[in-house]
Amino acid sequence: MNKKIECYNPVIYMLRSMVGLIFIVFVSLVALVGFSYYLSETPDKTIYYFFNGPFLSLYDFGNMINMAVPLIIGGLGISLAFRSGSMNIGGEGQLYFGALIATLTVIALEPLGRAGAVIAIFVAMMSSGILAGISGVLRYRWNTNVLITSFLISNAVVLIVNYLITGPFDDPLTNLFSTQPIPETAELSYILPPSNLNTSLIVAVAAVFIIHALMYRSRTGFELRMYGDNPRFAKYAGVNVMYYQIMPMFVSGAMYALAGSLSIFGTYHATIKDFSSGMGWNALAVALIARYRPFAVIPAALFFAYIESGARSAMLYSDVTFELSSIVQATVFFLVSSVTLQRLGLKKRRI
Amino acid sequence: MDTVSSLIFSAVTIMTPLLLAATGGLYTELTGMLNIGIEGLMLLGAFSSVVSLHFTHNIVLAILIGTGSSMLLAAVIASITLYLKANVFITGLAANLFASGITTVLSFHIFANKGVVTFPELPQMPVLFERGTEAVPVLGPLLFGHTFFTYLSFILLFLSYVVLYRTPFGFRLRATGLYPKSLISVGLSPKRYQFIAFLISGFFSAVAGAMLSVNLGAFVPNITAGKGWVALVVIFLGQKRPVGLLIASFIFGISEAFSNYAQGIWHIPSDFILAIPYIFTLVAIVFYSIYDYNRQKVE
Amino acid sequence: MFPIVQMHSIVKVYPYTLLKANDHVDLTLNEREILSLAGENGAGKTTLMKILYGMEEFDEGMIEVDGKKVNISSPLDAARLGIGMVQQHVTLVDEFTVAQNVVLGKENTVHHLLYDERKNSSKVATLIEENHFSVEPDALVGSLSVGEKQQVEILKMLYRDVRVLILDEPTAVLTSQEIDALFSTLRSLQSKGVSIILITHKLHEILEISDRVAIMRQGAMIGTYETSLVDEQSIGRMMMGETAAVPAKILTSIDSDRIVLSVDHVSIERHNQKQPLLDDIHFDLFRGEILGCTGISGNGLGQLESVLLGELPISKGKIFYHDTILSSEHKRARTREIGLPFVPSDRLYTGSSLTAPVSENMIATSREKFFPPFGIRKRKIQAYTRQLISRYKIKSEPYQAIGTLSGGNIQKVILAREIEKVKDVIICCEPTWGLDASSASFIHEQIIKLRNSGIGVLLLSSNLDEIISLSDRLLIFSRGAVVARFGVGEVSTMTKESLGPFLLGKAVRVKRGKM
Amino acid sequence: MNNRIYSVLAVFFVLFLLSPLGAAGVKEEAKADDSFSVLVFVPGVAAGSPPYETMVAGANEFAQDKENVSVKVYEAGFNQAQWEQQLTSLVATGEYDVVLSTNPSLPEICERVGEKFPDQKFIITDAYAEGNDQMRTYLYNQYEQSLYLGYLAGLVTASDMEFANENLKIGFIASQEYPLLNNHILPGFLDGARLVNKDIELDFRVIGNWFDANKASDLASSMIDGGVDIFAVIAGGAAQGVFKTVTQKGAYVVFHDKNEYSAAPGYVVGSGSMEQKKLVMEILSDVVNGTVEYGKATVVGLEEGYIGFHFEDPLYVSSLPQDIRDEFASFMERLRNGSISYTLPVL
Repeated sequence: MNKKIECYNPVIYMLRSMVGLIFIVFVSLVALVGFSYYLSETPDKTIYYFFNGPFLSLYDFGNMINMAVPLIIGGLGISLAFRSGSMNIGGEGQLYFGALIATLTVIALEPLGRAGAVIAIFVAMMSSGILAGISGVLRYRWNTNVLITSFLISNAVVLIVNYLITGPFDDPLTNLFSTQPIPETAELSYILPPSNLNTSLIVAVAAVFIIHALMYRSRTGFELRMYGDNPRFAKYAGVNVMYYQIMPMFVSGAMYALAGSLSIFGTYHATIKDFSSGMGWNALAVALIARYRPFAVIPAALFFAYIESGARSAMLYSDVTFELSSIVQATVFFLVSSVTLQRLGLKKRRI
Repeated sequence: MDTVSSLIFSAVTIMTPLLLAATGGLYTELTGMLNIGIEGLMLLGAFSSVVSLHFTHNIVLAILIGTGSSMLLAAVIASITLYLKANVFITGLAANLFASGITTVLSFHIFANKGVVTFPELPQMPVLFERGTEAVPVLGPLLFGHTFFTYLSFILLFLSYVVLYRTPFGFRLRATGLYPKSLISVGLSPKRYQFIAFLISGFFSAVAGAMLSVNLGAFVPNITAGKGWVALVVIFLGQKRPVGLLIASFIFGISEAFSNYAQGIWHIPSDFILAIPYIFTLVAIVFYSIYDYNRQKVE
Repeated sequence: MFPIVQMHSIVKVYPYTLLKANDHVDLTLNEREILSLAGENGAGKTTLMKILYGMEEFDEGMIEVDGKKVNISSPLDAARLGIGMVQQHVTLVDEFTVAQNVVLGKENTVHHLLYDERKNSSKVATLIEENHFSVEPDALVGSLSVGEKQQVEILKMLYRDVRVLILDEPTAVLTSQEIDALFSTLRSLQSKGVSIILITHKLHEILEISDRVAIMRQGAMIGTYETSLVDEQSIGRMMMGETAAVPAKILTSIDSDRIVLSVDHVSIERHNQKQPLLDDIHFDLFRGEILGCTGISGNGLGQLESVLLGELPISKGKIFYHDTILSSEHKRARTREIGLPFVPSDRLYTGSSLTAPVSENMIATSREKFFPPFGIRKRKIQAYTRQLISRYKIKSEPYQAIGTLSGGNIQKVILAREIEKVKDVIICCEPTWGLDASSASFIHEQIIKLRNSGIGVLLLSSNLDEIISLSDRLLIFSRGAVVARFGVGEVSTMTKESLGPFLLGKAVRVKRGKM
Repeated sequence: MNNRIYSVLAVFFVLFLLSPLGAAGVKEEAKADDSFSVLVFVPGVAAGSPPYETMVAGANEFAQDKENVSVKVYEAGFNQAQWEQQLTSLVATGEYDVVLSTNPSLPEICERVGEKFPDQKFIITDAYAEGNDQMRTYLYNQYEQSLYLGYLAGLVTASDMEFANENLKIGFIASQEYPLLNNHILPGFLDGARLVNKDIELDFRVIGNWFDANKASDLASSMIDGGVDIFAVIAGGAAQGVFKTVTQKGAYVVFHDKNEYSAAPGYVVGSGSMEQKKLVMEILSDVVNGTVEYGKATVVGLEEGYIGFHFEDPLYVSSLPQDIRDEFASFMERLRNGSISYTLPVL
């Protein structure tokens, strides 16, 4: 009868919970190195550029950070949604749709200048929020699976946006499939020229603080986490179920729209066909790696941007193709949602 | 051929890969697992079977390699999902991502070509029972004049019906999806049947993929073009029953054949046509959940 | 008498709660005997049997079958050794026929390939006939009654030629005729050479059917006795141990003007079923009393809790809190929205959030106090939690995840949280289920204290000792209806035995008028 | 048990941190003074796209026997939004004396990249942009090529060849719609066919992407059922599906830009040519000699010899009857010497 109550130490717990994550990152990188040796004739060069490429010039470095910006913003929205049990996986469509709406609105509101840009972002966030919110409403009303509905809606929306970009809203002055460019007054200013890094970075960092405050420093956040941990308990404690089935979907959709519109205002200056492909999924993976903690979203997004821009430099300077990074990302995906691996460092609770 | 016959004929051509992939997906669906990875499994099967056919010139070996590689990927999805307790949706997505990456990478590595790889030396798939096509009005184009794969898909569907509803294995497999504890209570492992179902799904998807590439005598990146997703829709629309799959995949076939035909008349934007399957499924799933919700409420 | 199964010094500790479900338990089952495994709820009977059946891992100990040490890590191993278990909840596929369910995993085939519908069906039919069961082999299981489903479960085991058959509370959901039929089946099985372990906590059943009885209490084995050498009183005493007498203030009368909660002719009807889940339930709760409700599981207590929790809509009637309507026809009760103090029976999944810290669990139902419009009062939460931890003698730190606490401490957190917001009423469901004696008596003291300070307590409990010693008035539920009402002064004269007929629905005692 | 996992992980982690250092010994080869380096920027993937394939081939052949010329081929993939950033990264290295690319949309991208790197020169074929001193563009006269391919298609559909039917219907299958296609290629094709018979109609359909060969096959099949007996195809990899269908159901194909008779022998009855390789090699020699007139844009066509037709292929001879070949040859001759006139539509 030597009952030993395990002492709970938050620091040790946190360190242990990192073990699984490190393992996942590590396995992915091993996969990368392995593939490089198999696929490349100059594997040393490939690996060198994969790891160091993003740091070789200010331009590549700035672009890497810039690549992380939409991932941070989208990842924050997903963290909030997943933390409350709303499995929004329609990010691709929500981001793309939001970007298009922002572009069209800002063009229409050109006379308003900067104010027009702010309104455009707001409108985009509302529209994508509603797009994602539909899944939440369906879940609340008829218990329809959010995972499936958000995905289906998103896929359909991507195709419809494609049509709008190549059809009615195509810019006749360009040979790219793209809308008209946004007015210059709406463009965000660059931070690290000649790279694309722009002031949207500030928005992303601010969003981290706001979402953190919302999730951990407010009653809404408290109830949201309660609902995510155990919906039965939350219901028992009198939490408004409708609100927490719909609101997180709305917020994550709106955050995706923010990510999309800032990419347009800062980087692309027009909605170009397929500009966002993969961003939605990557933001989701970022949130999974960060395990839904807003501050952890930043390093996770940087990690993802690093893999992607590393793969790009390896492609630029060596002989591999860009698909290498999709294999690495697939490996991360495969492992990142595994409960067993996530809890690798945590002991089974026994005497 | 008149318009109706030709529509029916091309509907059957379009439905064949869908039917094959959906039949495979039926196994996973009946064990209660949502197999999102069908698309990736098809793509990998399409690539590996046509490439191995090119190198070995041996159809048996090509089938083995093609189905084998898809089953390997299916085993990876299944083991990570079942034994490492990962979300089946995300592992399925990873499989899709992986398949599209690895086929391009390997095609570049083997043929120094990221795009279309053609194998002009591969023989055309022979067309069977061609004489009957125009002999009988509606049934003719439905039943005659198709390639080996179409008949294979019918045979495999029938076999699957037998396996699922007439063998002990099928009973256990369906019991897994209906009530896994019933297996546990008699000392069988539901996970084992889920794993096997994934392997079978990998096999069927590979055959469906092989049809796309071998028929064409070429591998084109992203050759599956969303057919794996449509196959999932077919499963839901067909109410998870073999006959339902047959009808649902034919509905998809005929609607796409019709939209191809209609494009020449009305110029419907192709993106809208591509979006139809997703909207269709969404509506189907919402209706199903309303039905389910009301049924549970009554009880 | 040859021992067929021996379990030596089995220890099982549940993760998270650290609850010792089995604490060095020994058990011997002889050939051709019916052994009753008796004990209160939460005594560890089911856990022990799940270990024997390979459904639960155990932490220490050893199992021998036929004198040889065996490793049973899954039901598959158990089946190979001839051990079968009929669980409390049916494990049947509703969409399959009886025969298909029975032969699942051990089917007869045509040429080792196809499922042989006719042969399977006829084999099962023979089996049904041999054992005098009433089900049809080709009926769909989904259409069967609970008792018939249980027959199918037993058939499933018989079909596998079990030598050892474990039944987990088989009589809980059966009618008396069904129980008689079951017992005669068990006797005939015994005569065919099957050894049977029967989990139960019903004393008369133990005496009626078993050769020996093994008694467990709070995870420990108290002892195994020849049934002929014990009587109901002695078994009951051993099952419960010596519980400290609760110093209850006996009420002599109730001020009937001070109604706080009123359940007004509430029914829940089921689609296509004659027997309603709740049948015209009608009672008032007054200030300063403990109103006990009890019944065998499956007889309406659980449904009443679900109704009060707002999980189930009611089909008829109304529920009032003072003059506020909480629920009316086809509505769910608004208890949770207005935040009535409520201790749910499912403390792990409804009453707490296992991964969240104690402090967050502590404030979960009184959030508004700690969250101003913007921000959070962290210090206040900490101070409040520490205060309650010390007042309710909870062994934990505020930041500790509540899932790492023992069951008793979790229950104390829930109780503390709910008591702190009591105004004039509290609903407690199974407040001491599965707890050790000291936690239980601490919780009993708290409930009495509440009552004495003029709070109305609605106590839903299937623990008869608890219900008899705490309640001022008592309602007994059977098949969804209230079959007996005992007023002030009457409850203390009752014993567990005298309540028996009411619980089984064999006796009815309903006073006229509102009580 | 746990300790062992930790130590294994720690070792791996250290290895991971060290792995870039291991590769750090790689050094770039020193650049010779008279060397000349060309970046061939492929906006898409080369395989399956005749203009891209021939551009790459031309550049490689040019560099083959010249030790001081190096060529780097970069395939940027189908995501247009990424092209600019990728091109910028490449240009930012400062390693390339000239960027060679092809595609109507490239001038606007190069213009923006050029703003950041004013010394960088760009040469773009298949595009038209005047007045930028960093850029030299050449536009193939695709209207003209479509005109004579359309004329040939008209001759075939009006003929009594085996698979030609009475309907005066010709088909066009494209992957996507884009300005050059809508303004030059399609009108040219129809205009050409109507020079044979002004009642000829065009059935035009879109696949929606560059890879879905099975859909292309279904479309072609549906068009054949609708009376089309000869196709033009601009569909990247998906063209494979059209070849498959015409061989199965019996119809003809005329192909733009590239010799594709062997893709479906006997069914492909005409292949236009785009002398991208020739043009690229000439441009590159101009570049090396320093005789490029930046800022200028030229339209090159049949007369200049940069588009043409593959008459010489035996499969062409065997798949068309003598009279059609004669008539087509005389048409080409008249077109070349200017006796057939047309107005080039605005792009």
